[in-house]
Amino acid sequence: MSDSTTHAAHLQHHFADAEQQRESAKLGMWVFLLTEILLFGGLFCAYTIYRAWYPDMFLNAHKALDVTMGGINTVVLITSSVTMALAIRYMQQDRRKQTIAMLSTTLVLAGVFLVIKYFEYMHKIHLGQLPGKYYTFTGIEGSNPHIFFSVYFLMTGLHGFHVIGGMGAIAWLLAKTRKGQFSSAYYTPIEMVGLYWHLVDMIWIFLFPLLYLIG
Amino acid sequence: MDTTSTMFLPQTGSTVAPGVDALFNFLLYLSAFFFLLITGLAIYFSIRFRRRKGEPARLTPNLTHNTALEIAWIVIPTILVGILFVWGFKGFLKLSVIPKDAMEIKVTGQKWFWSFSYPEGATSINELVVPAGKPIKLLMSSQDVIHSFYVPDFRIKHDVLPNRYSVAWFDAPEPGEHNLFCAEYCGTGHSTMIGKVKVLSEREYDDWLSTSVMSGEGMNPAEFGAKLYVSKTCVTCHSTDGRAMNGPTFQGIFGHEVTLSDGSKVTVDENYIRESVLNPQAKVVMGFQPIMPTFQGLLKDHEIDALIAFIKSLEKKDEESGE
Amino acid sequence: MAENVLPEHNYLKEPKGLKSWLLTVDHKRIGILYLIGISVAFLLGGVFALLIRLELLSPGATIMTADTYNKLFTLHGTVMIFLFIIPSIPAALGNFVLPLMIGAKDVAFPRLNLLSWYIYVIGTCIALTSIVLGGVDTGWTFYTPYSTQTTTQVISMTFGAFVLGFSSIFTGLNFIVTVHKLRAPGMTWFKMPLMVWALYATAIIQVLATPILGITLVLLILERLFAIGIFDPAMGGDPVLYQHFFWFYSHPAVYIMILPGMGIISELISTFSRKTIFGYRPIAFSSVAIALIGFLVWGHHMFVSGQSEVAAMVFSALTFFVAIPSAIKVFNWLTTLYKGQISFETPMLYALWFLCTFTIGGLTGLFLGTLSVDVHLHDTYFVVAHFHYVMVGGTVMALFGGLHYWWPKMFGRMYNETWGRISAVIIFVGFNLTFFPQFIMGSQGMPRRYFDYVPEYHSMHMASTVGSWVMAVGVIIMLHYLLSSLRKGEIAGNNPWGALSLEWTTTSPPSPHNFDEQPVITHGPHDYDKVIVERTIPPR
Amino acid sequence: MSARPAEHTTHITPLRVYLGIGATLLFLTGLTVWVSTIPLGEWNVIVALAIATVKASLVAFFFMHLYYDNKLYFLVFTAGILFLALFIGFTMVDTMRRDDLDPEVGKPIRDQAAMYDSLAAQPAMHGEHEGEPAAGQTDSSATPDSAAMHADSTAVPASGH
Repeated sequence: MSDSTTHAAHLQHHFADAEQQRESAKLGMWVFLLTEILLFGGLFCAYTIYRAWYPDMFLNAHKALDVTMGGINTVVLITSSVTMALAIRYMQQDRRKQTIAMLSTTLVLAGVFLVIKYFEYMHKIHLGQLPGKYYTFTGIEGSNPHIFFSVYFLMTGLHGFHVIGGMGAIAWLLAKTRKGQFSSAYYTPIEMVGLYWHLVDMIWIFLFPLLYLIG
Repeated sequence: MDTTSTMFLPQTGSTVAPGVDALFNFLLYLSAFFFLLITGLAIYFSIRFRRRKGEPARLTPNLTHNTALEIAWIVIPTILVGILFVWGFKGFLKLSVIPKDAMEIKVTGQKWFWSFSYPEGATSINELVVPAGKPIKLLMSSQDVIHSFYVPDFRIKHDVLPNRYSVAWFDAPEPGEHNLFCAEYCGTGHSTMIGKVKVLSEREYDDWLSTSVMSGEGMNPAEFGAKLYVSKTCVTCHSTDGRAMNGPTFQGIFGHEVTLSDGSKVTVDENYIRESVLNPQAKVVMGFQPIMPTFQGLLKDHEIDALIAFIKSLEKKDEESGE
Repeated sequence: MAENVLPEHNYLKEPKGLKSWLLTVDHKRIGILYLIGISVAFLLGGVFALLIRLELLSPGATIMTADTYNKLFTLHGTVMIFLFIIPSIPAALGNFVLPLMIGAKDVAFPRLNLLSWYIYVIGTCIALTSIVLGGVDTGWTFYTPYSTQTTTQVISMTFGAFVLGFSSIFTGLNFIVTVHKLRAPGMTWFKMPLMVWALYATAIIQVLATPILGITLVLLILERLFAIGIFDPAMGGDPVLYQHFFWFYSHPAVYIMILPGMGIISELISTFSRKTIFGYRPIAFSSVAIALIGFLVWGHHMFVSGQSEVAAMVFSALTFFVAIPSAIKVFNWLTTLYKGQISFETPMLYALWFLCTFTIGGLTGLFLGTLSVDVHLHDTYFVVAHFHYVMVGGTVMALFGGLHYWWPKMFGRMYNETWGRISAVIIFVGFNLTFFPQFIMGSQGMPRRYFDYVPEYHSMHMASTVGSWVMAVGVIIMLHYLLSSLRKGEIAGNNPWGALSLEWTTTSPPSPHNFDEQPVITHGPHDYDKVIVERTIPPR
Repeated sequence: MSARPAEHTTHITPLRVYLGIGATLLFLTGLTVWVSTIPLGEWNVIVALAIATVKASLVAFFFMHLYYDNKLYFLVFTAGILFLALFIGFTMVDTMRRDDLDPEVGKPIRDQAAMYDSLAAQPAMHGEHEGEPAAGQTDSSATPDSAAMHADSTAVPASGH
């Protein structure tokens, strides 16, 4: 098998070479992403079923969400995905400074996303547009509008937790990159976090139209 | 129609039961055949090809494929399960499609009893009374958690859901009595949530209807109350001998003070008993869970009076025994 | 003949100290840690089972109240399923043998493997907290709205199961990557032992199904805390939807339990009849087929729940479809015995028990997949008997067989063969005495989860309870001779069974790095038609 | 497109590909917002989901490198989506078809949870905002009491009688 890319410092003893280790990590990450898809999948299922049962209520309730804020957040997340992809690209070319810049931008954009989300949440809390028994708003026609807000908070909340987790991972990458622990020969962790971050983006790409645009 | 029970199946009490049994028995014989075939061959091979004492290890034949055999054991089971599926689905449709002319009885499940209300306005608890030879549609719902209406002799079962109706039907051709079980776990009293289905001849059913609203005529109120105590299922949770069950005992409480779960005290009098029957959650005795369902609509005024008289009578007995 | 001492370099001794065990990343040690965990869970769940059976010895309250009984059957179910049987074969035995069988030094992510054990321990502690706080009485299925209304400790138990799910996911993820990327040179997909195929198929289910359990339990907890209205009918939710969510995980979970057992049986039957596997590829592919089709049959748990008739029809049809690959496996095992050279050591006895009891479990599954018959049998003791014939008669028999088979590899010593056979026979008799009567009372109409019962069913319950005592005696004997073999057992040598898969080419117990040299694959794992390897201890 | 990259060279995506994909994603975001303002009935849902699927595919194929990488990863990814689709699809075979035989079993008995009874009982609270829910509302009179009240209403649904 290969020998040229063997990088002793990062090669664990049970792997034959760096290529095997990298491919294992990548497959492991994809399988992990698969479990993430199915974890969110339960909520997508709940969304679909209740939307089919109560189409009018969903239509009325989704108007309570702010398309502008949701749209800005979509732009922010997509941009952060681009910067994440670029961070990997620069590391492939051993351009560490640019990688640090791109990772920092990604981190900041993630922060912006959460801040906007925070304002949206506060507004909902203020109005009593809350999940389940905490729902006290009276301006939405149709059966059981609290279910829409349960679904909304569950989906965006779970997504928000993933954004926070991603921010932690990116901050960790930044620290390691600064210390010079990555190079074009070994940048697997950046690649893995990148995959995760793109998935978080991808889920939002579906949440935005489902919740904000078509209810 | 042979209605007697077999080793595996209880007696058949409904028109659909023999059809279900036929399929059950087909499955039984099929399973017995395959079980005997597989274990028989396993035992035969084990004896025939056993390694004898002291025999050295040897190479064994390279048998890895046998196209004919493999096709056979894929195709034959496939055909058999195909038959089972179609037969089972047809039977299922029979159980699910309710005859148009069926008489509708409303069934309500709640912790932990069944109540039935009949088209003529009569009601009954834990005893479903139906005329023989007439299709009966059950329109069922639950007051609390999921229950399941199960009459083994009829081979019918259906979950009873809160906030939704579910339906089942049966036609019992012969008069008789059958067990009714709750088959979906529903808590402490799950195994006591059992009742009877009484199948009466058309004439007996009409008689029952006219007298079903037990008037208590010719009985003194306490006697009538004692009957209601059993028939309206107070007995599942309240003892008359001083034991605490899911609810406090009826013995010796009348006229005495009890402590409520919020710490206040109340005297057990006519008003308190009436309130506890109609609005059980209002004043719960300390040490008990607020689990009693309301009997609003299930008990008539004079029936509550009779129950009160019955509880009073337990008080007297207690005093006489000189505790 | 074996040498008289254990090999100097072995994973049990090297490195030394408790800390080296608790921080180990060696898959063999993690396997042993899991083995300890599942043994404790098995004994705990077993005690619950004995108490349940004792209560049912006679009608009415025998030794406990209805509430205690309800908590006991719930705890028996949750402990046996989440703490014992799901991690049993994959995480305990699988962890130990999978890398050895494919000639790898370890699993792909050793630290993740250790993490998954710690998550298992943490999840177990959280779940057991609910016992300390007063127990749970919902049944292991946590059906809403009962689970949102009961005052018992639903949240700690479901949160524990949620955490345990991650342990299962990480094990599955690890196995998938290990099988794809870490096979020794020359170990092609079709040279893998069938046990590896079974573990691979199991891992696929673990990663595909478990996340849905996770989100289901989160929704259930939130339903209890905030009444979010997804599953609770009082808030506009749908309890039948909960059942879909729950069974989308929990039916495939049944295959998480049985598939690795089938893998063990393939190994045992081939080794002890010294025959190459008949239909290697059909068995391998049927494992994967069961794993995938098994996802599409969950609705057969809901035939009388109020789901639509057309859904019932679809699920019934697919249920029959999944019966075919199981049947193929049984016929292949049977044919493997033909013209073999069969010996009957303890592991093989368990394999034969499996053939008998799993066949009964599988055939009675046909009754339950048949729509009209299931309406009568659903939620009766017939179902209880059916799944115990699959779970105990299938998985646990396979686990016991596998445990005896790899015991000398794990610890380097043999257990007492005579006691092994005696206890195997006792367990088989006790098992059938416990559960066969349950088929009869079930089809006679005895509903499950009943604290009390009408007198018609008394004799069947009595037989069943006596059977549970017989089984307990068998298990106690087994525990005793297995534990005492750790110190006194005869030295086993590398290959006490004369088996051909790779794990038998290394020392017993293996060295910390499994193989001193990169293993070379010279023959398939079941090539008993080409190769004879002498046993390191003579057959009895 | 190479089905499998050479053993140890990693694919470096050109910068213009990343930027081009990014721009396309932003354009599609604008497009889907715009389309959602045009009433197309059922087609709104279909168009929105179609655009989202295109966007997600672009992310997966280019940002996540599925286009260049080992096909196995693509298989893993699609398996996730396939099984999710099966989960939702089979569940809907039940939830959408319950009233096939009996119309009365299809719908819940009460289509509003019990808590709305007490919400309706305090109409003064939000009454003036009815019909314009998203308008920047300033007063919130959701009292903690009312929330607690709902918590208690274990809500026994309407009786079958």
